[in-house]
Amino acid sequence: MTVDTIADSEVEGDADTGIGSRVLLSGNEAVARGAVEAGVLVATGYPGTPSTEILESIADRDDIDVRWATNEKVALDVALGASLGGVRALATMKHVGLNVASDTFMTTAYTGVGAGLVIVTADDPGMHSSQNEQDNRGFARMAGVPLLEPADSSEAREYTTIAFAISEEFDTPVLVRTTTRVSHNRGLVRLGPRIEHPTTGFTRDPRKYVMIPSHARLRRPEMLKRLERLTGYVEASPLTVESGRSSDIGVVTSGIAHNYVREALPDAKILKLGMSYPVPIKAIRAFAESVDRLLVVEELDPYLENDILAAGIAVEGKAFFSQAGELGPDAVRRGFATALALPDGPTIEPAPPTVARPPLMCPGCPHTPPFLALRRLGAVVTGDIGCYTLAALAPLSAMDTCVAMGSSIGMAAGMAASGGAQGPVVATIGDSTFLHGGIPGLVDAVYNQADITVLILDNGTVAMTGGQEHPGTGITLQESETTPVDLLALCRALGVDDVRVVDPYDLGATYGALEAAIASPGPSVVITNRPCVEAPTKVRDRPYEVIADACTACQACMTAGCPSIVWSDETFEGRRKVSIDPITCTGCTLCAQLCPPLAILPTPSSEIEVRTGV
Amino acid sequence: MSGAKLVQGNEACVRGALAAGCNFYAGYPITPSSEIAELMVRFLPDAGGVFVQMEDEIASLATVIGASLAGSRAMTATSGPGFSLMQEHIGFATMAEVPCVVVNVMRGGPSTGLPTSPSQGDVMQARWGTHGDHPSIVLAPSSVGEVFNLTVKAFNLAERFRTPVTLIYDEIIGHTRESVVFPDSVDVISRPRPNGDPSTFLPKAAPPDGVPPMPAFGDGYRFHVTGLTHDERGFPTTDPGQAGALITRIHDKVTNHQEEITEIETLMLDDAEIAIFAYGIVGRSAHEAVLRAREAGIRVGMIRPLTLWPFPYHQVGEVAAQVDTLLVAEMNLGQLIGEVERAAAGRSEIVGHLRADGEPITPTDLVAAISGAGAVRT
Amino acid sequence: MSDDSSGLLLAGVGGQGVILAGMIVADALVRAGHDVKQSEVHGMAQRGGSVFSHIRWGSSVDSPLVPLGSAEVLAAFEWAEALRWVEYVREGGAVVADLRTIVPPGSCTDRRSWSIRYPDIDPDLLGRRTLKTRIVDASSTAAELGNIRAANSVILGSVAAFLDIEHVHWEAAIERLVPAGTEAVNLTSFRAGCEVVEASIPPRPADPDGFPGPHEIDIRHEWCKGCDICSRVCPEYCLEVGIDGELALVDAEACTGCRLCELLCPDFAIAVSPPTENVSRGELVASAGDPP
Amino acid sequence: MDRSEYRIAGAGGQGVVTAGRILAEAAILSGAEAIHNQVYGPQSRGGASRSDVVIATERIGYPLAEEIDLLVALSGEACSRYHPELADRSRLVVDSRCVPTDLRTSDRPYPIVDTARSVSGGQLVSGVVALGVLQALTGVVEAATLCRAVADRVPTRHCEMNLEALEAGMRLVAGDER
Amino acid sequence: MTDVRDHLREWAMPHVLCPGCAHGIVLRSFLEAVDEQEIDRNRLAMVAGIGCSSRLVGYVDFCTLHGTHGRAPAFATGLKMARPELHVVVVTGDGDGLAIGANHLIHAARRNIDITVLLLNNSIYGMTGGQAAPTTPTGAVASTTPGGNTEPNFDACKLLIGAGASFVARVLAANPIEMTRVMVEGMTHSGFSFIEVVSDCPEYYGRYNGMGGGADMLTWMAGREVGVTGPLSSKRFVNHVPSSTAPPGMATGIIQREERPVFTGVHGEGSHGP
Repeated sequence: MTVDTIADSEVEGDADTGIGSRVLLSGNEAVARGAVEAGVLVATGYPGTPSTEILESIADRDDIDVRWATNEKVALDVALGASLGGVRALATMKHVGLNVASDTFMTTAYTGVGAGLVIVTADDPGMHSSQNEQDNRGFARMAGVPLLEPADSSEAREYTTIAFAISEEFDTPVLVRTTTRVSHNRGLVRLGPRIEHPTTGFTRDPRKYVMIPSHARLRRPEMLKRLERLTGYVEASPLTVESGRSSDIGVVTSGIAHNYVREALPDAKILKLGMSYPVPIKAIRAFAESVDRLLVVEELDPYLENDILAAGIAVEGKAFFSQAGELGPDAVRRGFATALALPDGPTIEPAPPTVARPPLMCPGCPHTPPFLALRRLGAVVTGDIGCYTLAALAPLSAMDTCVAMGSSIGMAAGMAASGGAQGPVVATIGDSTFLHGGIPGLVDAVYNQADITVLILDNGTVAMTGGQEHPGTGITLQESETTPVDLLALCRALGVDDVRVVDPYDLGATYGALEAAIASPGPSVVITNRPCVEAPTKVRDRPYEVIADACTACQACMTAGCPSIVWSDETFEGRRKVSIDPITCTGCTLCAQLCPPLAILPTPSSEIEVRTGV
Repeated sequence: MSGAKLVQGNEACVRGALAAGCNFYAGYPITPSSEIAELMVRFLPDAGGVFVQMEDEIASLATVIGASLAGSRAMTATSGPGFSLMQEHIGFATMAEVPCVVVNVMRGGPSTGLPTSPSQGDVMQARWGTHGDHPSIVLAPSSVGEVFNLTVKAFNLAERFRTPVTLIYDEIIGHTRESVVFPDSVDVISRPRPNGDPSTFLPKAAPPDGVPPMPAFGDGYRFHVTGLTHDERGFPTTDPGQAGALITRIHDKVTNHQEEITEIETLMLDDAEIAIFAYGIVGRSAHEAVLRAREAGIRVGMIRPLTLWPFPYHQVGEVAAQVDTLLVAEMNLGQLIGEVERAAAGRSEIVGHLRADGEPITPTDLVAAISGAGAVRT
Repeated sequence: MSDDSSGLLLAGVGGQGVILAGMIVADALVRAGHDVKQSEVHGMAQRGGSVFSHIRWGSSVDSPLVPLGSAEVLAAFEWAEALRWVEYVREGGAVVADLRTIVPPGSCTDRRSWSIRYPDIDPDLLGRRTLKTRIVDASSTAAELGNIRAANSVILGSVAAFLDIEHVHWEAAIERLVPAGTEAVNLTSFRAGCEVVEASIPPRPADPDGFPGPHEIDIRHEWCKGCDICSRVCPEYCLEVGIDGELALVDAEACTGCRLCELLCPDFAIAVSPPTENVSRGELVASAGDPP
Repeated sequence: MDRSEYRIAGAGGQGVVTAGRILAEAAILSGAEAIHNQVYGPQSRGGASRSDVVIATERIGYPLAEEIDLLVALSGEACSRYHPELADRSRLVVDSRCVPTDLRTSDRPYPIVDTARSVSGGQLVSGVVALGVLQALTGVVEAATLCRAVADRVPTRHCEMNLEALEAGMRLVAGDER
Repeated sequence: MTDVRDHLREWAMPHVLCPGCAHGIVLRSFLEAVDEQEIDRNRLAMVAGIGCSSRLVGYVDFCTLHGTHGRAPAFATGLKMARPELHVVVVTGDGDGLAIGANHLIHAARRNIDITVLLLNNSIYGMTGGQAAPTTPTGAVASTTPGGNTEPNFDACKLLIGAGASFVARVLAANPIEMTRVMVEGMTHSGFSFIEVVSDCPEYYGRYNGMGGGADMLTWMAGREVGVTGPLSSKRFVNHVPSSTAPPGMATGIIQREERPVFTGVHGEGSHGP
């Protein structure tokens, strides 16, 4: 969403630009807005929930180079290069994306920046859409990079602009950490003007930018000196805010946790750390002295708590507030109640039992048939990050591992080398994930002649995060055409002799291709080639229907786990027949292919056409 | 002559078939046999039978076999080109032991040859036309009246021995109208039927005479019929012992009953120095020729097999032992003459009078031949 | 908690448009002059999972999340989701629940009892607290008005009945945020929702009462040629052909008696027959346990 | 053995086959043995057609005509084809329209086809007219027996016309002899 | 529930067909159809020609005739005319029925004799070792078309409709239940009924054309029936699909059904043979 499109919801402010108006923005949109206002000229990143919308929300700006990078490390490299080239640059990623980028990230703290460089890490406490819930505040400490933690959309905009300023003032990259609740929260944001920061140009300085050991040894002390200056800054920073009057309890907190605390203890004294690395120990000590009892409320790790304790200040935290999972108003309230800082709240009648609703592969998802085939083939499947990870769940139950972006191929090679797999070893990886982190794995498989099959599930988009373009799609984030990576040619060029492309909607062909690829020695690649049915365009054909009279309730279709297929109230020999929800069915034909009595047919308007093969 | 009618040879065949209880006919038109089909469709329905004109001769005999398996007494008729096509199923009927009658009204060949001219060129094909080792029963009438009789006999032999029987005569006999007196009734022999428990029925288990009882489809016996070499259960086998036993039995059931099958006519052989061996239409010429030659004082006789196959080696051999010369007259370039030579085994001189030009061998021709043979003798 | 902050919860299933509805509510609240925070979940959870949108408003809102037992209104686009989120509704609050049932495939996996694990549509299940409940049939209403996809606007209309926001704000928000071209039908649907009458709750059909039980699978190994068709077609993965080509029954209990293996065995090597003794259905439902 | 052979030859459509059958059947009716033979195949379709009848008092050995006693030729083609085969003692009756140049004195032309036309309006009964001529010339069968054979053979509705044709044929000979 | 195996000549089993050959599935479905109609075994005659499909009749405890190559419809014609009360079913293959025996097949159809023909189409000559048949698709590999078949192939159902068959249907071996249903319809149809069963030959056709084993071919068959590339075909990427894996949709089900006078042969009045 852009400022332009929300302008008509303005409450006040400039009617044309929206400047000065307060608009509802998500945290991600607000970060982007902050970057825009800060005069960012290059913004890049790799899609990952909950960070994805940051770049998307400014992709239509023609005054900014907004682009998807192949992966987060590349994104940070691009942003760093831009920064060294003299323009303000933004790199965005989800928390685990920073793992990928960390190689560059750790060293940026040594090189420093040219123009302002801000890295956004969107953490996912509660793991709404992630494989772990690592607390990326630790990265700031490890790298020695300042860390800002906005608590809502308004702060997200503001802190981003501040981050650029800090970056340039201290010659350092700045890490802005959001969490899912900040990124995907909408709140009112007052828009400010964009301040242009024309390029300052690149200044040759090998001692600063060429990190050979001899240079790096010189930069390490520079970095430590900078940290000292930053510590001085944060102690006196307006980002460190004290509020509240009641001194019975004082709470140190940061980010979204602050809002929960404020709501739970409206009157308590709270020290909110807008910048949480370096930790302003002096300010905390002073605050501690002003209250009777000091508590720290933070999501995930006892990051502040340990620092405060290390400084010899008495503080309580993780004793009451869980280190696992997301905080929320109820969890925070319960924590304070446990800490006897609040009375027990009223008992809430618990929700009645209802059905579990785990996420599922979409109706018509072209990833489903290959996994049906893999299960039938008895393959040991090393999975990867993407929608297809859902194939691990019943009824497909066809994935055995999922660790990190691009891990599938290397893990498959290792699994094959172990000799411990009970069946053929197949790595499954999406098109974008393959380009992100899979290629080196495949190179390794070729190099070491791993006897594995790599199934590249090419659906032409980054589906999990909502359908972003990537280097294989031929379109950039800003919707210009570009050269798409030819996966088939790429795999061949990497040295895979046995590469085959198959239509995943043709279950028989898919099975056959996988079976043949598995049978061929050494590394082989099967590429499926149907687009995601949800994005970038919704793929819909005539829905299919179950001819109830012909249905024999064998449940063969149910093995695909398609959400559009459910049991009906009719039965056959005591078993439930099935029915198809015509609203969600995409007409992919998979269930019809699975149906032994061929009781699943296109809805009547197309029946004649297909049945007679005209 | 009381009750005599002018009847065509092909019609006599139809009347013989009906007298023999034929109730199924399938065929394909071909000169000079077509009248059989045309008359069958006129007479068969009234006799409670079924007629069908098939798409070709292959199908015709297949259909006949199918009907026979369903219990019908079934036949088909054709001429040389169609007979060639029927060889496939003559073999099948032989192997599967399905009674049926095939009439071949011979015309000149090979191939389409001489469609409306007589010939005796199919007699060896009638013996060996289908592939593999197999017996053959082939009857050859020489007059319209004999067509009737041998048609009856063909049905009876087919049923008696569960095998295809070929009735073979030439265009002249087929088309000639002759005064005939038909008998009021004929003896009809039916195929042996099983009477045991259907559940233990072995369709190809044969009694000592080599002819297994045969139920019809639908009779309550369920069995398998195949052209593959099979065992007593009727099921395919490649076991050499079982295969050999089957082929031998199918062969023996005919050859061991040759006296029941073989029929020959002899004329004036008692003092003959020369004997004419002839069959079919040539038998008529030979008969005439013998009479004429005898008038001229030549001691000549005739032996005429009505059963061409199994070949009457024994009877011909006896004649050969008795006469000096055997004059073999046939309307081909030498087919049965070889069998006569085998039968004679050197005991008499064998002289052929052979013709394959579409014209009949006349009595005049044979008288001349006899004279020539006699001249050689003197 | 801030006294002046109110909460509203929208809940549904991925793909139902919960997020868009949440944006409309938030937009309408902003137009009405409130500070608003709205929180939702993206990513994997949207793949057919439970999707929700918390909306809080007041003069100044801290937490974007609605605390338990504090929401003014819960608008559930799907019945099971109403039950899931009802604990967020305050005493005396309102529940707008659509009749729509989206049965997840996971509720159709108990092939021993053939019982669909899905709660009855019964307002009593919402609990003992005082609630204003309104059961709507938004899909039918929207379909009658011309576009079944405008069902969300019908629900928003029902929600509006419980909130003190002028309709002009609702309609402005709807006009701005719904897909271009659907403004009219969504506005009509919204208005219909404002006046929508309580939907009648359809009776729930009984589960199949005759349960055939685990079937007996007779494999005639001497006829089996190991062609693998049966193991490929078995929906329950009961059969496996080993590396030695020998067919094995690896999960007899899972057999539902569909007979596909029998029907598709070219070698007549498999026969599936009903069990001699039926297990009572009650036992099965009990043994099936709670949903995962 | 008393054996005689007759051949009626003509063009297709002149009724020569029927005529031959009638003659043979008449012979059987009179207690004799008889054989009838005809030409089949393409020749019978519009070309030269032919009926051979062998009549004998005893069983007939050789069934085909070897030495024709009487040939009735109803067309020029038939005449030119079968005339040369005749033995010296053979007699020829030929239709007046196609008398060969080398007609022997013993040979007789009769307007058989014209007679048939005058009786029936067409050629079809030519064969029966020829039968009348043959009977009148040879007496191989009694006239009355021949009439009965005609009546047995031809369709009832044409019986009268055929009998008339037969008689017309006989009259041709009678007239000639007068 | 009766066991269709009761109809088998158990001593003859297992049958000679290759692993994964769907002909056995077809036989099984047929036996289901027999049971459904409660046909007296003694009144059921199965007639076959030569080939893999034709071997099936050897294994069923009916009156069975394993005739000559292509001639089964003619044998069946004789049986049916001679004994109209018999249910006569012909089992033939694509080579048997559409090459050497096509003449008999079309004439039986034309006559509308009351028999049922099951033509098991596996697109190749199986018994003789994988030679091209009249049904081998253009481009497909067989032992006599090593470079791909250059001839067009028959559409058996169209051929039979053209020949006047009063009941024409096509079913897939992958679909035994539909197969049984259509077989019952065909057998109860008064007159000639023709049912093409799309079967498989994993040993030759599947192997030569890289289609995998029996299970793969059944899957492929089902996909071919629904016409995978019909729906969604306009969508992106589909151009990358090799044509061999994108078979055209294929008519299945009952394609032709009409009432016509049934041929019984030329009979005497009130007479039905022996």
